[in-house]
Amino acid sequence: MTLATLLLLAAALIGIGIYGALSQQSFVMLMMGLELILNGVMLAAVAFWAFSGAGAPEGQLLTIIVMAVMAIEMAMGFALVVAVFRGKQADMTESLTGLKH
Amino acid sequence: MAVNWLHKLASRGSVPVFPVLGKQGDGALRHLALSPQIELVDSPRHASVLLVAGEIPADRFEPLRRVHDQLPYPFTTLWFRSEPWPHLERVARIDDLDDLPGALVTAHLELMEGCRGSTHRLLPDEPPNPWEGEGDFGQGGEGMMGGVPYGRPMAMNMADDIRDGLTLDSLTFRLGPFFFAFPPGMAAEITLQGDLVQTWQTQFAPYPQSLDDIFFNARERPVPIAEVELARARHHLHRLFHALHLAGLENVSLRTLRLAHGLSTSSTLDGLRRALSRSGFFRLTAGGGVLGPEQARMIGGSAARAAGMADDLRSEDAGYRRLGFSPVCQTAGDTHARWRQLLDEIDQSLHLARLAERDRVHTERTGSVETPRGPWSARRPADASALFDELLPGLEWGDALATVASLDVAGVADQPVGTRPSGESRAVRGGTGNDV
Amino acid sequence: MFSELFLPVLMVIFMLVVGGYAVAVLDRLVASALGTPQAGGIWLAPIARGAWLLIQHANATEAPDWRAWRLAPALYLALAAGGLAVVPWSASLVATDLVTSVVLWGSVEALATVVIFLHGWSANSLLALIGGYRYVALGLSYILISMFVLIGVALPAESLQFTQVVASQEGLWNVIRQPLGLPLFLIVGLGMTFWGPLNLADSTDLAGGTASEISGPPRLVWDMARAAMLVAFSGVAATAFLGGGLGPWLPGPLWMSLKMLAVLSVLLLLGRLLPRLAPERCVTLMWVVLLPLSFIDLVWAGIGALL
Amino acid sequence: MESMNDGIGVDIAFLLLATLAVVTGWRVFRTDSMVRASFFLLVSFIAVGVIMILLAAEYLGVAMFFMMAVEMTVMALFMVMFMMNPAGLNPMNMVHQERIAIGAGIAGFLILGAMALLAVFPDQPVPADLEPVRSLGNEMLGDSMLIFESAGLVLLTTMIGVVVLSSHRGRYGAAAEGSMPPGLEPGGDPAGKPEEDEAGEGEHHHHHHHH
Amino acid sequence: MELFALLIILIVVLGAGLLVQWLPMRHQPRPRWSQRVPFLGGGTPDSHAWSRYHVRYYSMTLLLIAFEMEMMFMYPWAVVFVETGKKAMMEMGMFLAILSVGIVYAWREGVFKWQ
Repeated sequence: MTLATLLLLAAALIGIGIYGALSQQSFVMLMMGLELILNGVMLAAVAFWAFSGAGAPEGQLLTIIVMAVMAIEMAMGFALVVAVFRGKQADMTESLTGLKH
Repeated sequence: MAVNWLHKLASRGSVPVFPVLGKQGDGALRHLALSPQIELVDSPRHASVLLVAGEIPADRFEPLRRVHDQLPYPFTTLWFRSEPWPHLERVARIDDLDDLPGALVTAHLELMEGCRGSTHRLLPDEPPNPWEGEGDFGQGGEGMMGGVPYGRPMAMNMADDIRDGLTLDSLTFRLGPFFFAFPPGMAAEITLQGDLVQTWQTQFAPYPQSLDDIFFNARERPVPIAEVELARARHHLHRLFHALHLAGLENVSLRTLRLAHGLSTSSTLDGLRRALSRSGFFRLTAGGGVLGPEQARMIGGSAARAAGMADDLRSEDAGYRRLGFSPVCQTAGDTHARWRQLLDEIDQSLHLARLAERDRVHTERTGSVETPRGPWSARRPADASALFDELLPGLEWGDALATVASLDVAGVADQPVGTRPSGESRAVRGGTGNDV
Repeated sequence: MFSELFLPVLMVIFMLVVGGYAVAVLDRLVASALGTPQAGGIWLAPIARGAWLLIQHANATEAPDWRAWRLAPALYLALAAGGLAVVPWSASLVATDLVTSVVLWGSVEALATVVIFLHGWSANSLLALIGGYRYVALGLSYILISMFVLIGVALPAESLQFTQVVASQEGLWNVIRQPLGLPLFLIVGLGMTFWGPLNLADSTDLAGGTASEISGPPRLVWDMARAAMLVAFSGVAATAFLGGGLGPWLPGPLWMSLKMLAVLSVLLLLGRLLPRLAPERCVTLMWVVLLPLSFIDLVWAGIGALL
Repeated sequence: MESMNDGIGVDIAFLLLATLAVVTGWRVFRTDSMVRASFFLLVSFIAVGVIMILLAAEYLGVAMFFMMAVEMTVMALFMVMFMMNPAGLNPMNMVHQERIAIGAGIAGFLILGAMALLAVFPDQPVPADLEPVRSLGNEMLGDSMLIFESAGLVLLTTMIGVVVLSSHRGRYGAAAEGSMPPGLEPGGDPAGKPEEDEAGEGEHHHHHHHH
Repeated sequence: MELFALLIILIVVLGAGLLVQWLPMRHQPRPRWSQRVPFLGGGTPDSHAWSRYHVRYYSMTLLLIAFEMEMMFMYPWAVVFVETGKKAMMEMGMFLAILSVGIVYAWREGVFKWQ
């Protein structure tokens, strides 16, 4: 377990996440992709903190902030899905464009 | 052998019984609830003996076959006061209530020790729809939602949601007639969206319930009021027993049953009432199910009085008037009000019974009598289960079932309780001291 | 190697088995004390029932999620084991003394919700499904209360480690120092094991809820896991509020067992005395009444720790 | 001896966990059941959380468990609510532009992987005597106070936003309803609302989002 | 080492839980279709139970996610609470105030009721 292997793992998770976020038609599945990307980011942040940050607390704080971003993204995302679904009875990403007008 | 002692050990435990109630089968249920070695279970998956108690009408044979087949291997059946189907081999029929617990224990014991084989299944081994090998992946379905994957269609969006306008899939199913939370024999077709009842159609009305013969006698000749009132209180207590079991208050429900069992004019309700209000039964459990005036009139009896109608045939009886009777009422008309009403009426009945016994008061009016189920003047109180169709939609599942339990909808049978359960009522009769 | 890896494993498994059995016996004792006669020997009854469940065949539904259905009871049991593993029996005797064991217990609670939901979901049967969904409403409500209450006990300990939490109660137990804590936490315990008034998952109005379709060995594991979770919870409650292994005369583990038994008895008694709450009321009660109470508990704990 | 054992043990554990994290992460997009997908993602998160604990970030790792357990439960609830065929009884494939997505995924992995392998990062491991949780706490109450405080406010905003967006009887519907005791109208009328309200709500949502 | 012990405990118990289910079930035949029908008291369902289930408490779950995030900050805060003293107390006041506002608002909007 070295910094390089950890970062490789993080890269793999981010790669899968990118695939998911781009390929999924459903908004909820797309969010799964985003979460997976953030999963990789958090791992990378902790890895840096552990191996090259000399234990600076900012490394941990960064992870927490990523987690907060994730929580907010999820909460707002689902609230939007509910709002859109109520109007259109659908959850495809395409329907979200309806909100932009 | 290892297996042998495992089986021996298993036969030492209490007997898990799934009761299927036929007409007048509820007496057996209450008898078994008080037998310590019998454990009545709510799902056939948790049982090793299927008890068919009471006569099952022919239109409920198909559901009975289904439930019969749902018990996991190994299981056996026992028929109580009901004729076993001829094609079942080695089935025992029991007629005496006192023998019933022993017979169940023996059945379980024999099953565990291997001297009795597991009962054979009745229905063919087929999925509800043929599916194997069909469809895009051999799963029986087509496209995204079509076909019958694994033998059943998928749930679809059938009706707009009635609460928050977020319309998702609705689930339609038929529940009963052997669902323990329903009055015996009742079945309904229900549509749920989430755990909210969307539509409710009663398919089978519950079996007509047999009242104590004192109510039949009271229509023909004056009878001791003490006896009438004790029978009434006992009827109400039996209903309370079911509701408390449903609410998860196992101990109090058995206590209620024991009270009903040994009911006499010296019984009091105070302990039970205290236990109930301390536990928060009236405040914490499910509410809802408010009866409108029209509905209350339709069902009559204590449910109507819980909705604020002071109708009671007893007020017209001179005997009762002498005892100072006036109907007690609640106003809210919901589930909790009905339970409070029921407790008040039990209290009142016990009080009346005490006074009547002391003064030897008899009823004076014949021809019309207030049964625990409602007024019986020209016609017997009729089945009111159609009420659920309008009352239950919009309620959460738990509230809906609590409402079902709180309403005594079954009509009154034309026969009094048949062969009297030997232990149950006779002991009580002896206790009152003024037998006819 | 042995003492560091195998001893903890043996210890936890021993606790699971003995504790699970103790819960089954204790529940029957409580029932008979409340006036429900129990057949046969109270001591033999749980074993006989276990034997019967081993003989009975496992049920299946038409198209269940097989893996999830079989995994859920085992996972619930494993979570209970995880909870038991962080409970300290004395200052030195603890299976795994994680630095963040208080947070780990919070995670066990959150994961229990996942597992119970999975159990209800995977049967693909209506009553089980409703049970699973109902439970999530409860599980997501009690978790905050539990966290606030446990943060309350972490304040004076200045640590997230249960051994430190015990050490901080040397002078005065938390049950006195933070009087609101234990009652609130007991409610959490009833919720986690869906026991008594908070039995929304396997309730009678759903014919057994998430367990309505299972029989035989899976049901045995599920029941065992539920009992084990009660034991784990009582261990945590005794540690956090009753001073764990602290006490005069007797050795730590014995004190701990006595305190756990006391917590268990209270839980089992509550389970039989209170009716089941309606799910909607339950959620409102948790958020609007109990959660603010846990805020007060935390403020109380904070002021107490600073004084 | 002890540390030796630990070293190999850590490597084996890391390898297993890394495989678990990647495989379950991949299965998320390859399973038909939405519930399974959410819980696969949860397993992936948990595996990463355990790796974090191996890296001495004890708090973050364990916190990952409870955060993600809750988030993924909610995820599963919403997935089942809004996806057709949520249990995947009929296998299906709901993807678009899959080639591009695969390409982007691989490209992302290669670029980031190359950076990981080629870039040189300073080698400054966590000091042995550091207490990660304490240092995090001190940071939050010290230098990063502002972040901490603003996070609180942002989360409050989120709460309000979430309620406004998702709740049916929103602020501009019948706000008073929320404060009324539970209980339905006589006759068992559900607490549903008339049509006009719904339309008004929908408009509000659009409006709100517009800003 | 603690972590390893914990992992081993979890794996062993998980394995035991699966084994207790698997061992007796090896030789059991798959139940017949008539047994596999979901129990509905003798009734039958129209469809599979798996469906787009209307979760009546969905707004509560979203609120919880935001809440949970705040908890994330509170654990490290608890560890340094005593040494930081008054400042930490104020911090807690702010946090609880935010949470209370959130709860009261959500309650007023009927979030905790079945939607």
